Amino acid sequence: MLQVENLNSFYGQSQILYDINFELYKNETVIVLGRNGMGKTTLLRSIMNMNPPDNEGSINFKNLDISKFPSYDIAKSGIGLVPQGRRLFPSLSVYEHLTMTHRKGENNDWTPEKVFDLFPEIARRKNNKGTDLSGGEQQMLAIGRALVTNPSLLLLDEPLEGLAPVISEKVIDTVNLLKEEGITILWVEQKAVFIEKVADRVIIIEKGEIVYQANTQEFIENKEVKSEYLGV
Amino acid sequence: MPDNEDYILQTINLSKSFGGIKAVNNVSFKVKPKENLGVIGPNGAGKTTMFNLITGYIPIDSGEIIFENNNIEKLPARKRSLTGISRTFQTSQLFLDLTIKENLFLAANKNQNTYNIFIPWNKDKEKIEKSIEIAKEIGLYDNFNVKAKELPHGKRRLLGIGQALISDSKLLMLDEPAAGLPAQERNTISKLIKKITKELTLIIIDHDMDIIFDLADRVLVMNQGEILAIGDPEEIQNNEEVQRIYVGGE
Amino acid sequence: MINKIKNNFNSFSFIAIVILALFAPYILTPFLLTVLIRVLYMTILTYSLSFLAGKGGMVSLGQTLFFGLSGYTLAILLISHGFSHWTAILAAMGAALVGALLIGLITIRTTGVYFIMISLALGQMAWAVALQWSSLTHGDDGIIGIRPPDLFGFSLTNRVNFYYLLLISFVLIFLFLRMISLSKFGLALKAVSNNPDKIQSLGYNTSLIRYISFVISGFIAGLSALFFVYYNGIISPVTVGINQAVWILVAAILGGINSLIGPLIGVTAVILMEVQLSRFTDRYMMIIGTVFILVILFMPEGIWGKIQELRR
Amino acid sequence: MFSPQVTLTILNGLTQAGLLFLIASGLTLAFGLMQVVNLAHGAFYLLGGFIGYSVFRATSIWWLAVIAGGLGIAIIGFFMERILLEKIRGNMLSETLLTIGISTVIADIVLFIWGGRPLSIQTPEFLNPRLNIFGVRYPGFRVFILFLSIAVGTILWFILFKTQLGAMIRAGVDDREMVAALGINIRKLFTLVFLLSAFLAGAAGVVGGTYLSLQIGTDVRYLVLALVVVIIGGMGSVGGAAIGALITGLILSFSGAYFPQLSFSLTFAPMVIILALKPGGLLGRKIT
Amino acid sequence: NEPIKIGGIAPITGTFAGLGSDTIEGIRMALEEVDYEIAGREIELFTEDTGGNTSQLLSGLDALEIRDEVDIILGPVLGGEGMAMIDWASDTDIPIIVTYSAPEDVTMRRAQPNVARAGWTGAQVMFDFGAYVVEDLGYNSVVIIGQDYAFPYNQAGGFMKGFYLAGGERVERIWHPIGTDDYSSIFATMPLDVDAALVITGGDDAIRFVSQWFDFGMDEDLPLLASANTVEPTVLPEIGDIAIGIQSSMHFAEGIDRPEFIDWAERYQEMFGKVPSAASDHGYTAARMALMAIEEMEGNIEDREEFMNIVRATEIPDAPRGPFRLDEYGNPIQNVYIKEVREVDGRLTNVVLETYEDVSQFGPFKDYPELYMSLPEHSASFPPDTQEEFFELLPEDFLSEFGF
Ligand SMILES: Nc1ncnc2c1ncn2[C@@H]1O[C@H](COP(=O)(O)OP(=O)(O)OP(=O)(O)O)[C@@H](O)[C@H]1O
Ligand SMILES: Nc1ncnc2c1ncn2[C@@H]1O[C@H](COP(=O)(O)OP(=O)(O)OP(=O)(O)O)[C@@H](O)[C@H]1O
Ligand SMILES: [Mg+2]
Ligand SMILES: [Mg+2]
Repeated sequence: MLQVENLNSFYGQSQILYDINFELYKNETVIVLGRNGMGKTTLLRSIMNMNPPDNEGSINFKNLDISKFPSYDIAKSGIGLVPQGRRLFPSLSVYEHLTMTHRKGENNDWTPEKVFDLFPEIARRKNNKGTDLSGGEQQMLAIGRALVTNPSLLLLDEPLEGLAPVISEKVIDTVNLLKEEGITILWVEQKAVFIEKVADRVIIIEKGEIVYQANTQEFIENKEVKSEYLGV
Repeated sequence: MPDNEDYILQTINLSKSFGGIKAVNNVSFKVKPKENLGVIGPNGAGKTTMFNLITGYIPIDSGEIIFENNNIEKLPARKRSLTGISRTFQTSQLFLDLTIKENLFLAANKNQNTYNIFIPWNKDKEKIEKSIEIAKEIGLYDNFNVKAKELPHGKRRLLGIGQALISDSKLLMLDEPAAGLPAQERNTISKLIKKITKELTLIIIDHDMDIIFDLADRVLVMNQGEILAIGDPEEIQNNEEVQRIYVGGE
Repeated sequence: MINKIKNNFNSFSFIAIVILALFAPYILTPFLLTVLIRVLYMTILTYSLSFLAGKGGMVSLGQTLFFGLSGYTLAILLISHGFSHWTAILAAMGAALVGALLIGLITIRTTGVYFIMISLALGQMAWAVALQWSSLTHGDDGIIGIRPPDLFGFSLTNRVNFYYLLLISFVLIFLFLRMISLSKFGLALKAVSNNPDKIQSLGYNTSLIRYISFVISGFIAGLSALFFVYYNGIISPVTVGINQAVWILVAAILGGINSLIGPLIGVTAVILMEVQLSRFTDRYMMIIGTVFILVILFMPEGIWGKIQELRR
Repeated sequence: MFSPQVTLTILNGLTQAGLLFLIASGLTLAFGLMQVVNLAHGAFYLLGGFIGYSVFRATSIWWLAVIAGGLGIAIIGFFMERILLEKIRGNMLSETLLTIGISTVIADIVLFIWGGRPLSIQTPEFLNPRLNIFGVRYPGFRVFILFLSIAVGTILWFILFKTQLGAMIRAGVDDREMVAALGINIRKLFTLVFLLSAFLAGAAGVVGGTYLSLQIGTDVRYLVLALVVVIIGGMGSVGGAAIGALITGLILSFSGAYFPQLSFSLTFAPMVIILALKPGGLLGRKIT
Repeated sequence: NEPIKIGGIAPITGTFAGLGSDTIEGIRMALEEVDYEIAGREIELFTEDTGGNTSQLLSGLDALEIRDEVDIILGPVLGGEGMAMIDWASDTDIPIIVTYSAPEDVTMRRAQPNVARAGWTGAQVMFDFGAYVVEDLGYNSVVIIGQDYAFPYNQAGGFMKGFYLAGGERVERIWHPIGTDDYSSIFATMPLDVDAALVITGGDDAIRFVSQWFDFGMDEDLPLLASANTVEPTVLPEIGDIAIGIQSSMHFAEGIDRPEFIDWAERYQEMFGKVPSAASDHGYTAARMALMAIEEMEGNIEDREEFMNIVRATEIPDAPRGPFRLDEYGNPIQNVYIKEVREVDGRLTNVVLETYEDVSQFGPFKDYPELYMSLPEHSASFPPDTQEEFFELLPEDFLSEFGF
């Protein structure tokens, strides 16, 4: 589905990512772990070819090298992003956030209505400005906004940030639901709390390099790795 | 409890919200002279905002800031800087089109004689000397006449710290000085900071626990705009709440 | 060390140019002398912009406002009210100064593109007043018949005498601006335009620094108007209109806005282009416009910037 | 209610505001999304008017002239955006200076093609009945301009606030990068908005050329008035442009009637006051 | 034999580019008629653009005189340019023949020996119009609406002098800034207790004024008279059919019914593809004046004083616009035409209604130039508002000549 090869990323002069190589198979959920500032967000920005950073290396999505595509073409080819910090549009209402980007996908069809069914909390505030919502609600909207583009690969950047435990549970459930629908998921996270509930595999990034890759089971059992890289 | 006189900086119920977000909420703490205070907390906890409030970079909503027994919360940023507070920025803030020399000189000069147009700044020997000295200290003397934009990221960070150091401050506030740097440069910075903080007070934000626990006498943990805990490093390291919120893990 | 040589190189070439300029009336044809006179006073006007834009990051399309304030004050006092030259000159400079002090209060509140727009609008306001308040300004015709005074027994009606006075003033202004740019103030001003937040956090008063430089620049624009009006004997709305404002901007950008040599080169280039091109084609504005576009696209530092880049 | 003179002056203020809005809305729209202050906007107005003039001479169909003026400029806008501005995208200052160069060239092209004589487009008979409003004679074409500008304003409002495209544009103003990351072709969006802005300027040139006239120099006048309108209303805000146009139109009209010698200069007064109190303009975002 | 160099200076770019290019075309036409050669010497034309900007005018004049070393300068075109030029001319002896530029002082209070004029003064073409309005149209009071600067003052002044001396009684004046977009507020305040309105304007202002006059139905209240520039052939098609019937006066009209004129206009149309304007004529006439003088001196024009004497003695009975000679100040004595806009062969044309011959720049004062020049210069408020006040300034023996 997605192959990242020899990816190096730079913010101006400073290199953030070093020789990143990994692969994502269809319909799996992979969690990227790493502490603050290790380059996780940068990895997602590189995949979307957002500028900065500047990238070297190749990124193949559905057997197409997308590393030189502008980010809107990457998004159109079927990658959805839920960015860190949500980045909602202050000028748009909740409903507009969902209608603006709604487009049909290959096999799934998320509509604004379906998003509202999933998150009734925001359905009630349909006509409010997106940024008037509470942090948790904003996060739901950001997820919804990515869903209506009906991506086949969904990139999540710390989607649980600022969410109450119940909502977090709900997001996790949603992700599992999406997985059932055949969506592939790359999820960036700092904490390793809920991994066994969703992830098929785990990747750990430390200071811009991939230092560990394994399936979830192995990771959970590997106390050493956890304490070394995640301070647990 | 020691008397107020014993503190160099004190905040009382400091608050700031952006729209609906309470970025800093009723924050009160005190810092003793020559103390090193580390500040940690999850992303968006309000650390940088707190720095901005103390340095006057953004206006406060309510509360008090007392520096050396004077209320400074009403002063504009540049006046606060003149009282002896200096800082670095999370994303490095330099005069990119100016040389290292000029960058350091401006910091050393601190608005003295700015309006005397008759004397070339190059003639201010004392401050030039000082700039040279600091440049050597941070290892940038070789690049003394190079424009800051030509420096790599790590050296830019060093320059930012150099600017904070040179400006003769009593209170130095560093916002993630080591972020985005490889281990070796982190060490340099850490050492440099250690060396200079013997004479002055330091408040430092960083996500790198090694640096924080190495440098700090006390650690303040913020979460969702509030102080979650404050105490000496061991105490904080063993605080379960902090572990859960910040460090992560089961 | 390298810097020292470079600085000295600049001073040497400056002194060489000044010496050449001293003999200009004997070297140049009379026509080229008139061209040189225009180059000098237009460069002074262009300095008022390049100082503000190059050092302070404030690109102004309103420098003509101060030019007009000074020029019209001079002309009105001399022609309509029969004041003496010295009173009129003092009043003209006073008008430019007071104008800059007042207008500066508004303009320094804005930066970047906003500053351009507002300065453009204010400059146009000056043009409108000059055009429409005809009981004072004689409308579109402008005020004519201004004759320069005698100075120490030298008649300034004589081109050569006028040239020497202008040259002296030019050198003084050049040295003054150079002094500023070498001073702490100049350094701070550069820093203000480079990173206003940072310089503020170092304890500098950014607003005051910008304000003072705005006033200095307005004053210099006013000064250039004195030479313009005395040399041409006339001031009219077109001389404070947008074309003039754009003209000096084009010259400054073309030559290189970041130095003192650049504007001199730029003004010379534009005047020579006008003088030469207009002999062959009526479409010279199109050519100058196109050159300007190309410079912005491919040579943003201007001719002098390019020269220095090559020298390095 | 009012004396005939005051009634007339108010009516004129409103029609002037109508024309100003047509011009300024395009300027503010392009600025909002692209952060480009298009100082060639006045030249667009002028050239659009001249293109419309030629089309009207050839066909005598006024509507066609308006559309042709708009489209002609839109095409020029397309090349300008795609070829020139694109090269230095992100450097706001250079982009702005570039538009100055472009306006110089356009003004000279106009001179070359149409000569320096002032021109005017005949008001179509059917749009210009003599009306009697509140007891004053008033030309119908001016009332038409007023309605036209209200219609354009409404259409812009509808596009911006009621359509998916409008949502994209507003979102683009907020956060370009995120809009791109959601799969919206921001390049195309930029070009589209710039085209719309250019179209409005060109078409306004034809409308203005009909009840006023066209002449080298008109470009600067209307550029400056449009800037004043936009500065008052707030850069990037179409609603602000409407308010700014209203204020400026009324001042132009009243000062023209009562202080003719200062009529143009007085239009700058509200701008100065508003800048002093609210540097971002009435409905603008805060300047950062 | 070195070529003779002729310099032409005019606004070729900017707002007044139309007038400028017409002027230069007129000059070219005259030179082409002689194939750029006269009295055995080749002729070279150098042109400079003023951009409508007086300082550019001065540097252009410098360029022509010192760089190109021309022998004769033809121009300038605009009023303000004329006044700036006369200052410049007083410092040199180069022969200058003024084309379209019309301030009267250029050939009056500030006349220079090296300057002559091929065109007109603003007042010159209005004196008889003032008289005509009283005598033929029977109007005794008029409101003048004019652009607020020297040229319209001068035209109004000429009109009023002729008007009062023919028995007209009262004139009201409304001055508005150049570039006024909207005249309706002026219409709203206009006095309606007068017999007629006279508008003195030109260029794009003229188009707007006349259109709005009819748009706002002012034609129902007052008859409209116009200065020549208001309805000159370049703006007439832009104003459109509403202009039909408007009367004005000038020393030039595209409908002049003289064979010389018709022939000339046709040739101009052929060469440049457009109807000639007064500016075209003045460029043409100025060049012809120069050519005639060169011919008379057999090409040896190095004696500038002599050259000017000959220029000043120019007489062209068959000039396109009518018989033409210069007065002692160097300004033409020529026909002035009262004309009316009519549709001729589907084209709007100023048709001549009446011809006043041998009109001098002093008009009714032609035998009293000293008296004329001792009166104040024309301004926003001179001549005064009424005949009575004006006559107080004039000596009785002068007035008695007019039957007062
Ligand atoms: N100018 C602003 N406008 C609106 N919200 C802001 C602004 N600045 C900060 N915030 C919000 O305030 C909160 C605290 O931000 P702050 O930058 O202080 O966090 P921090 O603790 O420094 O985080 P990090 O570790 O990521 O630097 C965040 O939710 C942030 O989004
Ligand atoms: N625009 C930028 N310019 C320069 N450096 C940057 C920029 N953005 C991020 N960085 C640096 O790149 C490094 C990696 O940042 P990134 O945001 O990818 O981290 P992260 O792993 O997502 O952290 P977090 O858990 O805090 O979100 C950090 O050190 C950061 O300081
Ligand atoms: Mg991140
Ligand atoms: Mg922070």
